[in-house]
Amino acid sequence: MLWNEIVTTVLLGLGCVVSLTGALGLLRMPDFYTRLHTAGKTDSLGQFLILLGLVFVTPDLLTQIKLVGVAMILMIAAPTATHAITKAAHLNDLRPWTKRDPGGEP
Amino acid sequence: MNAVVLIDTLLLILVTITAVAIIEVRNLYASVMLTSVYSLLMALVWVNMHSMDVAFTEAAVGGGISTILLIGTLVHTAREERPIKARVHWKALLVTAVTGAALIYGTFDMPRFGDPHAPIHHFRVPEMMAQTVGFANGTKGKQAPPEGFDAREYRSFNGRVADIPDDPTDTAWRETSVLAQDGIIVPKVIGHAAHAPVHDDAGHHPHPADDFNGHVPNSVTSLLAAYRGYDTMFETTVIFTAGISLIMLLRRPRRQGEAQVGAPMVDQAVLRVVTKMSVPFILLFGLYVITHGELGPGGGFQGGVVIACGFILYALIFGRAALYRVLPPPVIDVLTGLGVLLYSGTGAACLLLGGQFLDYSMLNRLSPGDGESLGMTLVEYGVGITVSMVMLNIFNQLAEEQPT
Amino acid sequence: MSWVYLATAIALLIGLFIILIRAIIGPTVYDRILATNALGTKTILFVTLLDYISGRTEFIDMAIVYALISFITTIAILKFAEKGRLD
Amino acid sequence: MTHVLGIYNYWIYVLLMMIGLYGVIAKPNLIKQAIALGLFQTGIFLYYISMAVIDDGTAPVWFVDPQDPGQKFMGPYDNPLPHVLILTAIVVSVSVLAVALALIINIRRAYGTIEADQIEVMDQQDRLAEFRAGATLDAADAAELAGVGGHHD
Repeated sequence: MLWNEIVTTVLLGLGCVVSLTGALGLLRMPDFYTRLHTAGKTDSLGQFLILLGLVFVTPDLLTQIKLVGVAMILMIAAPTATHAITKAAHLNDLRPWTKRDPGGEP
Repeated sequence: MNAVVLIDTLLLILVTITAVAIIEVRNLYASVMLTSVYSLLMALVWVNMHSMDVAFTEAAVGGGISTILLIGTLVHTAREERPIKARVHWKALLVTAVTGAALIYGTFDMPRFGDPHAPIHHFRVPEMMAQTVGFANGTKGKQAPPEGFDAREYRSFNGRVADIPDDPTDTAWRETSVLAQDGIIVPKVIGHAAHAPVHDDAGHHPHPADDFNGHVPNSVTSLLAAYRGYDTMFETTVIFTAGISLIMLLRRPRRQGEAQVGAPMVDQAVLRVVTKMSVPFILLFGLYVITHGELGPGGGFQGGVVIACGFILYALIFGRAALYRVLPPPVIDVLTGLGVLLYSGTGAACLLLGGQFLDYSMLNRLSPGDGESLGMTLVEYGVGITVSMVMLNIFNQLAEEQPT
Repeated sequence: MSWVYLATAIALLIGLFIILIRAIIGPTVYDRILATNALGTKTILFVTLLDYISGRTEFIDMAIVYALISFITTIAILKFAEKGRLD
Repeated sequence: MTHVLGIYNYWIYVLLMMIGLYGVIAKPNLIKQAIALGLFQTGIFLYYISMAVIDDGTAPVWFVDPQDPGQKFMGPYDNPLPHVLILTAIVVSVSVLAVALALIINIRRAYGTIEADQIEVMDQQDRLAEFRAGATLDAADAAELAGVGGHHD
């Protein structure tokens, strides 16, 4: 393996771990806000790691630029969407889950 | 087992689960959301099967426009399905089981997935793939093939070179060509573009027997705009008609002085800024998709839907009144018709220049390939304008306050 | 090198499956919206990886369309949840 | 195993079509029916695109190697014809969906509900009332209403 393939393998592996962690958190966490916490953060990091990993094995410049473009769009769009979801949930009086008040979900 | 089959198998399981959930979820809002998920998954299946243009369309149409339209309907109807007593409708289950069993019995005669001997891979399309345009990087038009190119080699899927005569007028072999080894009848065809003259003596561009009349790198676009040009034109007309029907069904005359009501989301600073940043980019990207359609995946349908999505995003955040300031409804109506006119006008121009209807090579006598490229671009723009404006119109009608 | 892409794709598929469960069962509407959004992101990565698996890296445009469409859909769904209307 | 995977796609297409068909028959909600019709269509799309696949094939767009741009890749391409058919079918399906949704909105405006069985009952009751009020009916309506009236009585 060439050096760039090793870098790609490591980055893709890391991205997979991060993405899977986020997915698992989305399933296992007790209420909406904690799920948001895992999903929102890992989405951004995971996609960035995987797309960055792919840049190293791409031969031509145009595709590399497009990959970075996708990463940029996702970096802007995903947190915006997450923010908007949180705001909507908060405005609609969705109570956060606590140990004292486990019935956080309406 | 190759990668395509492996991923296909796993993805289709997800698709089926989603489909069952869509039908069985009581909450219509959740059902609509799952429809969007379903479209994205289905688009993944298309990408995996190397059907880039279909994936493009499915993502833009199914994931984007359909979901927005369904939500627009939910605004005027109910969010919840009425609870029914029996969860399982036994009669329907019986009907579907019988029909499904009959269809599955039929699948046992299908060629296996990806079989190179399947009839579909031996009729007409190999001929198209062997046409000789686009050899030099970035150039279009009919050109001489490079040294050593043999159009027949491509067609011999298993390394067997068929015995095709060099004379393109000799077609007697077509009836008799049988690959006796496998007992498979292979209609062998000839790469006539390598042989046929670009012009005859009178300056006409002759149509060989099986000319696909489309020689751009993306064979899907050349099939769409040239080989099936009439069909695509009337498909555009179908969309145009759908737009007209929506206007007739839902538009009501606006009384004088009636205020535009709406619920813009401009109070959300993050959304407002991101939308202002991204809408010009989305529109530009839509134009890129339309223009790039003959070189890569994309085209009028996809680009038009992307442009419509850009305007819809603007309307979602800044309100429909703001959209009407940018694109007043009369302008949308006129542009809807203009797209169809551009398509059929391109065809009529070919007719006036001495060719057949939609024979794009007439648009540039000196270089028919460039003429085809120009014609396809014009046609794609026609489709794109109509599709984007009809989608926008449908959105406007659905979003409008309905009298109850 | 293609086995790396394939392994990543399979891992993403497992992720897709887990998120899909949340999208189906999710008790509140916002859970479903969140899961739909996360599914969109995973889908974009998956498309990119599929391009690399098949060796046709010039089709990255697909991923851009997915990103834009998924964002717009999320905003539309959200607007309905928040305002109850679309304009 | 190879044989099963060979026609697996066709089984799934049947499954998706039947899920859609079940939805159209079993669910009285009109929006659900429109969505189920979409599922049915997707099953057919899957059937077509599955046929286009060829072993070790690639997307039917000319592949130009960036390292060697003069040479065109001549390996097997997937069949582009089903892709074209389905591409236009998807766009037509969204037109159909849009018109269906407009009709559903109008139905809701007229009846106040979008459940097919309730609409049917309301229709029958309306016409029964007209019949009892002595409205003139044509033969077909009268025959149908006689059946309905008998059923209710």
